[in-house]
Amino acid sequence: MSFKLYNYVLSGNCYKVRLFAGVLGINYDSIAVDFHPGQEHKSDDLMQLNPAGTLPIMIADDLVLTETSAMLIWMASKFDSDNTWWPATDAAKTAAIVQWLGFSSDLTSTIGEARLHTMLNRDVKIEKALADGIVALRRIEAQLTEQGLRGGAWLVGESPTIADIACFPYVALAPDAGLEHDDYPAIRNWLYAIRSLSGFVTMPGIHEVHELRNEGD
Amino acid sequence: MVTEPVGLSNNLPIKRVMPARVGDTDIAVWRSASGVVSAWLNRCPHRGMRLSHGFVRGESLACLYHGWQYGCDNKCKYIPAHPALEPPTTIQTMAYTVVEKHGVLWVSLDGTPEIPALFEKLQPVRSISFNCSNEDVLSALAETTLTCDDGQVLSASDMQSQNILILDNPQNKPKLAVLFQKSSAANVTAHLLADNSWSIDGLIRISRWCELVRRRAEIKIPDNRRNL
Amino acid sequence: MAGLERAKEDWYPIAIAGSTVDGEQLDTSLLGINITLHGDKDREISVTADGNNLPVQTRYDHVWTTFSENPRPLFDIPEADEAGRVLVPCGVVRVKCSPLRAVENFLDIAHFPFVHTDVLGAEPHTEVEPYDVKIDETIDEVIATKVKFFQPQAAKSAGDGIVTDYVYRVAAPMVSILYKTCPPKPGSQDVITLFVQPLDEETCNVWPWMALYDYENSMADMISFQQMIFVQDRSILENQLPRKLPLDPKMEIPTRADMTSIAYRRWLKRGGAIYGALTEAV
Amino acid sequence: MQETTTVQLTVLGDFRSGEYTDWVRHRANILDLTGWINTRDNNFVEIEICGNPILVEAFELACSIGPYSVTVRDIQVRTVSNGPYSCSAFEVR
Repeated sequence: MSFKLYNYVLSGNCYKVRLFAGVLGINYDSIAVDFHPGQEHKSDDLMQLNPAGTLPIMIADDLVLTETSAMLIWMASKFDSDNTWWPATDAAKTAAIVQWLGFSSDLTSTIGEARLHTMLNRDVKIEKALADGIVALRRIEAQLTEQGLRGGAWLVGESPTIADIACFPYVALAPDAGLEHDDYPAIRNWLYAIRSLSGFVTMPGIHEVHELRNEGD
Repeated sequence: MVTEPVGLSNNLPIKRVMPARVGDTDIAVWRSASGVVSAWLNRCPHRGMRLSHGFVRGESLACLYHGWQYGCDNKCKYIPAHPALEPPTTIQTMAYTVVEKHGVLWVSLDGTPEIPALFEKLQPVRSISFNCSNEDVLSALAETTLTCDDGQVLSASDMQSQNILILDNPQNKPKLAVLFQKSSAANVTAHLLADNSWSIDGLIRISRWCELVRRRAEIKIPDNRRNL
Repeated sequence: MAGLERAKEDWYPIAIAGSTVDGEQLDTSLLGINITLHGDKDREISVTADGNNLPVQTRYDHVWTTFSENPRPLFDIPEADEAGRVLVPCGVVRVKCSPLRAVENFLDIAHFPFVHTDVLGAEPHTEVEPYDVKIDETIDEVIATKVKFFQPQAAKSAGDGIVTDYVYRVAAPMVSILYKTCPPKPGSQDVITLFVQPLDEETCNVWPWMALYDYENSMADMISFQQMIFVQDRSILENQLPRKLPLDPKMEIPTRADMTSIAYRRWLKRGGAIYGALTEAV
Repeated sequence: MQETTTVQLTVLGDFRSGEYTDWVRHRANILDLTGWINTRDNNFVEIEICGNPILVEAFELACSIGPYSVTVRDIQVRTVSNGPYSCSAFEVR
């Protein structure tokens, strides 16, 4: 197996890794963690492994990775032989990608937090999380609009990168928190483009692309 | 009933469905594999699921919940739970008139579309939604200017109607057209079209100007009135 | 409010047993009324509404309360006490829909291929074969039997696809119990329930709970599986119009595949259990 | 050509609100079924319904609940024939 993932099915951050593994076509060991209701990520065993008490945790080679951006870079560097998802030798592109990797943590702290409240009853300052979530969605919408005017469909450059993988989950899951996609046409088209990628995997709240299955016709 | 612009054509590719609103009415707009556009009440007649969450299979839109399929004639074509059944033509969605013109999707709830005949050779730029009133957007527009590629400065003038704003040369060749889709007192969407004088950088400038207008428009309303 | 008095006669889940610590207070809502759960010494729990104590009991790994001094008895799940079963409380999921819609969806199998794709169903296996539904007057429950559906991965413990047999019970307006083929123990049935806490008529907390024969998977695996399934349903439930459950299906088109749904609505109507329901056609 | 069935329904309940007949006719029209309804009194309705068996079942299901103002206590179903039917619409008798 290529790596080991401490995983929670409803976590958008864990889903980044599951999704990228699907797209790259790589297998991994998944260990389910009872984040809710059991708070197992705060258990002694997992706190020993990851003192930050967060999920996911990736055991990759001799590394213990706890930040999803690091995981995505590691996976791309190791398994993407074409170097398109993380074009390491292209200074401008990698810099732009890292900007969006940073922004993806804003999505977690806004939409992700609002979703924990709205879906799993967690104690969160919901008004602020929702207001900041709208700001974040508008920023992605503006970027994708500009990319569309340039003729592109992705956050950076002409092909999908780990920036798209990192930002996709919490943008796609925004309706879980009550933030619908109705006002964001560029986001809707981008979500569809990612969902249509070969190897795409779903998570609860993000449905199968039934358009691409034809058995029912 | 006025005909509302609900979106830009290029934001609804073939085999896709999108949500839209005309006044209080929740609508699903979709485009079949062959390009036919339909606009329906956003509710599956079977069990009330929003059809905008559905998926297009060829010339039918399927509901995500139980997969019931409806064709471009609004009639039910297939019920997966009863695959042998040929559904009666009496099972159908609630359909509205939708017209595609000037690169814009227009929906009329009462069947008589009235589309302004002003625009020719305009290209879609973007749609943008505001959490404030139409008046707030108009007054923010009046405070801002936009510079064209040739250096000409556009400012809000020449209101054509409540729902359309033309910037520069209102008679026949606008450089920029702003179509307003009014959803509620606290929510309005603008669809922008530009003529072919704009470069890609110019179109991006228009997009950023929209953001500027929105910041100005939304700052006019106190936080406690803001519709989040 | 229509149906409120009737709804106050039932027991509702508000927490997982043992989840509160000494002195901890947890504010929640039940039937639109603010209530507070107090975790006290030795994990003894009390629940108050407006300063008054409400009846409390702990059963099926959950804390239950009611507004009635003389409530209807809590339903019975005899399997809960069978030796060898793993009891799995799955936590809470909040949904912006009528509590009755959450139960109705749980009784539905025709959506499996589209909402639980490749897990509980998959095209082209979409046909719903005839099954039996009755309202059992003696125990005042809705029972659906002989329900069969092809499932690619019926449970966490299932390998390849199998035809799964289902029996459904609606034991209270906001409680549904499902008995299904148990892959690792032929002849026995897994018990999967949906306990619904009505926050108000259009919002609910759903507490899935299971009693399984599964010795291979970890607790986290089993919880993950059930949370995956229910959260797949959540986005459907939040997008059904109207948000309350219509008892008059004039604007809907039920077919044989919706028999359990219609029996459930008839039973709610007959019993006056209309909290969360819409009584006029829409 | 899809198969056709004709069944008679005897519906017992409380129909005093008078809304059942229109409701049933509306349902027959949605499902493209023919036949008739005869309200004998406030507690007893007879319906004959003809069409595709799956749609006839859907019709029975809808009739078993009816509009909210109506209480359906029992519904008995009797197959009359499995062949073509002469009625071309749904009538109120």
